[in-house]
Amino acid sequence: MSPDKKTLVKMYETMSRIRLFETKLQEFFAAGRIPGFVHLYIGEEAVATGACAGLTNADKITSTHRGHGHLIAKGGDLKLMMAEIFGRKTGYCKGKGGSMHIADFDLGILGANGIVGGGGPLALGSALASKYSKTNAVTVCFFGDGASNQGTTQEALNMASAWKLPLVFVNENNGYGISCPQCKSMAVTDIADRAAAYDMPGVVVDGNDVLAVFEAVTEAVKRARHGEGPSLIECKTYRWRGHFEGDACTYRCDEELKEWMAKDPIPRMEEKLLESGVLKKKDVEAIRARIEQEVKDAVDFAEGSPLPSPAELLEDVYA
Amino acid sequence: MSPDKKTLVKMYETMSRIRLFETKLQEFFAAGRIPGFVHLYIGEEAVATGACAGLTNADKITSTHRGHGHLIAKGGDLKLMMAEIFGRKTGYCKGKGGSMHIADFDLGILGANGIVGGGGPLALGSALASKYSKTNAVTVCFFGDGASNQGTTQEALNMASAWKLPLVFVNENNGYGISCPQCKSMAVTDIADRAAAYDMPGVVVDGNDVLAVFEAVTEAVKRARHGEGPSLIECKTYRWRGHFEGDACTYRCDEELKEWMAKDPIPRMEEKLLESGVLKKKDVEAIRARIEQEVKDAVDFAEGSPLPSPAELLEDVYA
Amino acid sequence: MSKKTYLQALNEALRQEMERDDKVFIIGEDVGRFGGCFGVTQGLFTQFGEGRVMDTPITESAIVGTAAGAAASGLRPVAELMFVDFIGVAMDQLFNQACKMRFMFGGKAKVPMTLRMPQGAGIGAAAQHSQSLEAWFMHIPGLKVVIPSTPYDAKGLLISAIRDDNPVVFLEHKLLYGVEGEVPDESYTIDLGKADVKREGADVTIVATSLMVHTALAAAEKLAAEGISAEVVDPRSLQPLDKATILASVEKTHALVIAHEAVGFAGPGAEIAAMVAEEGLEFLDAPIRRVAAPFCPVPFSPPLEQAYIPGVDDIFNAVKTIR
Amino acid sequence: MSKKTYLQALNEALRQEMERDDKVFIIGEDVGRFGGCFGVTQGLFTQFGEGRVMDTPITESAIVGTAAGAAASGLRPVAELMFVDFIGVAMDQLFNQACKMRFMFGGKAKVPMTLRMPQGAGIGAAAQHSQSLEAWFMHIPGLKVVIPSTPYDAKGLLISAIRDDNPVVFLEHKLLYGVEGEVPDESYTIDLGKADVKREGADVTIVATSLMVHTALAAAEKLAAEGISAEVVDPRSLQPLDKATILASVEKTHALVIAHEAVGFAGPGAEIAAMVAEEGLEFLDAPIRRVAAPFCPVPFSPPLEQAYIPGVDDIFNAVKTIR
Ligand SMILES: Cc1ncc(C[n+]2csc(CCOP(=O)(O)OP(=O)(O)O)c2C)c(N)n1
Ligand SMILES: Cc1ncc(C[n+]2csc(CCOP(=O)(O)OP(=O)(O)O)c2C)c(N)n1
Ligand SMILES: [Mg+2]
Ligand SMILES: [Mg+2]
Repeated sequence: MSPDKKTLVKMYETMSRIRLFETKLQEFFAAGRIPGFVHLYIGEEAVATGACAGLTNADKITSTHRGHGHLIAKGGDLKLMMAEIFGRKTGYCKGKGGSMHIADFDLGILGANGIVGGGGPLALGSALASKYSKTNAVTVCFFGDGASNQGTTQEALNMASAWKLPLVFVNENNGYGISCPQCKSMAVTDIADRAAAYDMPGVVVDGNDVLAVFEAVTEAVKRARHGEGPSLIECKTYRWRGHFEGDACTYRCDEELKEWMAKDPIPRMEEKLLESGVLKKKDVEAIRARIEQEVKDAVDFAEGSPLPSPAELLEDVYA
Repeated sequence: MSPDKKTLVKMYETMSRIRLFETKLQEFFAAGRIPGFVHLYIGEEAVATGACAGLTNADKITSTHRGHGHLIAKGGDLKLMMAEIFGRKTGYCKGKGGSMHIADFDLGILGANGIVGGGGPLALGSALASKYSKTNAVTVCFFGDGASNQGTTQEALNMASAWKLPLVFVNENNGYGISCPQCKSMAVTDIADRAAAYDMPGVVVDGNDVLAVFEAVTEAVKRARHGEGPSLIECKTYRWRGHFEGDACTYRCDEELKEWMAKDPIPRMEEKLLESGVLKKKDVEAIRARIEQEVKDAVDFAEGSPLPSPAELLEDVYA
Repeated sequence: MSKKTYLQALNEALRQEMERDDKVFIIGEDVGRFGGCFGVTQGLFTQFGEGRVMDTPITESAIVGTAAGAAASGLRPVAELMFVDFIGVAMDQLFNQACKMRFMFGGKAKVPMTLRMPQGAGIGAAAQHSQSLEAWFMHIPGLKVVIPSTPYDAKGLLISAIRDDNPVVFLEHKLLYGVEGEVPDESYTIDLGKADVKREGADVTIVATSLMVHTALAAAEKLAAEGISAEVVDPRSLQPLDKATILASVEKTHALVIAHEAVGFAGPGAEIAAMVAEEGLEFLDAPIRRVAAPFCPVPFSPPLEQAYIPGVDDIFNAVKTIR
Repeated sequence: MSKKTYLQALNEALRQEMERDDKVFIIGEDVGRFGGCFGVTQGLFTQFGEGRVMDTPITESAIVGTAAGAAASGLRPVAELMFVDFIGVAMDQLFNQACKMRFMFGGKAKVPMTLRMPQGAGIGAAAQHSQSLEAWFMHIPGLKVVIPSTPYDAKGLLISAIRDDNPVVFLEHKLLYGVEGEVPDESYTIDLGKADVKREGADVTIVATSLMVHTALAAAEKLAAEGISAEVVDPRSLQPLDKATILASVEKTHALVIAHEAVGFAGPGAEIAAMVAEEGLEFLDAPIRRVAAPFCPVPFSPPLEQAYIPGVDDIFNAVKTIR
């Protein structure tokens, strides 16, 4: 299925939104204004964007420690995200969660996750609930190359397939789990090959090509929605920044990074849109300006928001 | 590699020893003389026997809840086993472990295990130790069809392959994890197909043909010993008894059992040995009589042994 | 009202809740046609079908995670682990996911899941199938911990657990499954966090849980024969813990013995003792005593296992050191 | 002797033990060239090579199980989990395998493995990267639990842990990595199970662990200014627990405050309080007080996190309620 113009433009916007949002985080982190860990998604925007572009709000995602891209792609509110990352009371989680624990159940975002592989079992539950309640919704479970070796992930792949759950596993293979290159953490080259171990379709796509991701995931979502069970889509990509901000990245070489930066998914998409006439140069500039404003508004919102007060500590522990 | 005569006879004896030992347990359990759970291996003898026949005492195994067969095949002492299963002080574990927790480190038996999938990670450690100390020993990890869905097992498969450890995974696919048939616990038909997910060889063999098991495992052990990494051998077999003694087995049908009983590995081997002239009828009878005596001696030893005393409870907690 | 076993009471609670609320479903290993390893879910598969009584692969992380994810998505799963001992492979999904979701997300999630797990020694199942791990669960913010000792409590507490909007760990004792008691046929709830005084007494308070409630009651009989009047308090849930009832009892009796089957060190009794030493120290006229399993894994051989499980005499003797 | 940070002391302990005994090796995620998430294994990869400093996939069950299996096979692994919070996916391999093997096998196995894990809040890492879980580990027979508070203790205790023939959980605190102290250059051991009186005092005993030792010492200063003399006892290991030193201190001061960062309910302090209520009740002239984190997950936002971690005033005020 190839996307219509509106979807194409939306995808371009989404990728830009992720990029600009995170570029701002990068600045703020360097300035010491963000507490805790920040794991940036810069360079990988096409994955989340392509994977979520065909989903509705009724569809669900489970995210990871590197979750900003997923959240934005699924429609997350920049203001609420920024406020949360700044630890403000007005943030998505009232400041209790931070970057690694943002959720928005209304948008089908079941939460980022600080535990590598933690999302797989939860995605089973979400997909089961859709099947149980016959809602037709599909759950997309994002996980990394590193996460694919975790037992929980593998259990999730197995049970999803044994139960034919409406689930799509989107593997973001950025080549590393922190400092550990894929070739050291597993013997296989393509994580998609693991799909066969559970008798589900496994596909490798260029994770820096948002259209390729969109197509593969849309196909898998269709299967899932029709009761044909889960699929595994491996998206080969790369993270430009360190594992977390502050990581000196001594474990990889500049050439590798440069190669991948040349494959930046955003200009790639931009060119396509300009060439095909879907967008004009001035549209692109307008989009960028609009998103920059959104990000600025988000920062203003966050900075203008109060911090939570200690009295709130014991709230939200029990329902 | 095809086994020499001595090995052929030894395998026949080993299978018979397992069968007669467990048939005795079955009786004793029915008579209420064995405490706790007993998981019998009757019908599956060819797997442990074929897998262990080519191993030395320096090689290691990790076993499962259904461990008697593995232990006997690896040379376990019937007296010490029987005494342990009877809860006697003279047993392998001084009565502290029972059927599910027998070990004999001198024979390379790293322990039965009450946790499904528990043995995989331990087998990694054992195999790593051999590699680390350059001892040339190989570790064989037994696990069931049910266990293959457990995260720990899948982590072990992955790490063994990523690290090229001297490890052989022997899957005992008896079609069920308690009441759950394989087709409900996984979408694949052959567990051996999971090997590809970790880039290791995967082989399916007739688990009721001791020679087929021997051959496949011996080949895999050779690879492992030569530093070529792990393999996965799936042995299709069947348990004749319930999951544990006392299980009414309502989840499967008599025909299935009958079909498999017709494939009893022991007479199959016996016929081959008689036909090829390796054994004569009277040898077979002598072997049987000898093993019956061994089992009887084991029972006498167990029954004649004292129970442990409460004062021993706090011993063996710390080294 | 009629005589039912603890197991029947649990089964009836599950059935009635499933009849009442079609969001309630059961998930676990061999819980379907097989009826559960100990038979607690017997008959439910036939009545409700595989859509609501779901056999899983052997994959405890996935079981707990599926329950958590489904609960957060609006259902009311009742998951079973065959033995509490298996929680070690699934603990993350419980403590880091199910129990923290609500807080981490700033109150946005609700995770109404129940996780049933049999505990305890006594059937020769050895070190990996006999433990009592309630102390671990008590230490997890966001979780409730229920531990019934009688058929009546079992039914009412399980119904409350299922209706609770939080993750609840529900700890059954294998040796109690066959114990009989009067149980109403109709549905009823028992508030989580309300202790029950199982026997009134004046001279010493025995706080006991699960199987040990019965052992404590037997010890109380024996003590009565010697003129010592023991009050037996069963907290029934350990989180929330009914401090008021325990403190009131100690205020009356001035002495406290705590009995549980978990090992003593850093066990559930430690919290109860500490709480009283903080909030009721002035009530005590004697040292607190804990009666618990010795600090070792659960042994297999019957005489060892019998020595391992705290007995009537252990409680009796503990009381006698202070009364 | 020279000034070293807690982190450097740990690193030196590892290096010296690896130099001394070639059966000692390191295994964990990113412990190799990367040097460990917090840098504790920095430089060891270069010195000892990948044969002895092993980067694993993200697979904590396999890490702990590999350590257990290798230890049972004669080696002395030092495994690292990046954060103690990750133990939930690997608990089975620790408590059911590594810690029970020896007992279940009737004394035949020896499992000399060390499992290092950073604990604690304070770096904005939120609910799944900030916990203090020592209470769980204390409740596992067969396991030793070490929790150093100073660079000196860190080095000596880690060397002892590595040489110990049992599984040892070694709990570091992230906020202590940068703390400096005098540390001998040569190798030395500190007996596991020996508490250290970090400050002598006469009026109240404060038993504190890990980061809270420093907080307690600061509180003791503040108390001294008000004429209250506090003794600060650091157990250093929680299993074995040096009951004698704690009881002797309480006998002298007649009052006990326990401070730790783990949540209070069923936390490590519960055991210490219970032990004193059992064995030293007559020494007490006031209720025991526990100072601990509130019963909630660790929050992210700095003001919440600061409120979460027990502070000098919390200890000071707790003492003031009884002195
Ligand atoms: C259970 C667990 N183990 C380890 C970690 C520490 N950790 C956080 S992210 C990460 C790497 C994850 O790699 P991958 O899945 O490839 O995702 P990426 O960071 O590359 O996006 C690790 C090891 C964790 N958070 N949880
Ligand atoms: C972690 C864990 N989950 C569940 C069990 C209960 N259990 C014991 S054996 C068994 C079935 C195992 O099936 P399989 O691996 O196929 O081995 P088999 O019994 O068929 O030999 C189950 C579910 C357990 N012991 N450990
Ligand atoms: Mg990665
Ligand atoms: Mg099986």
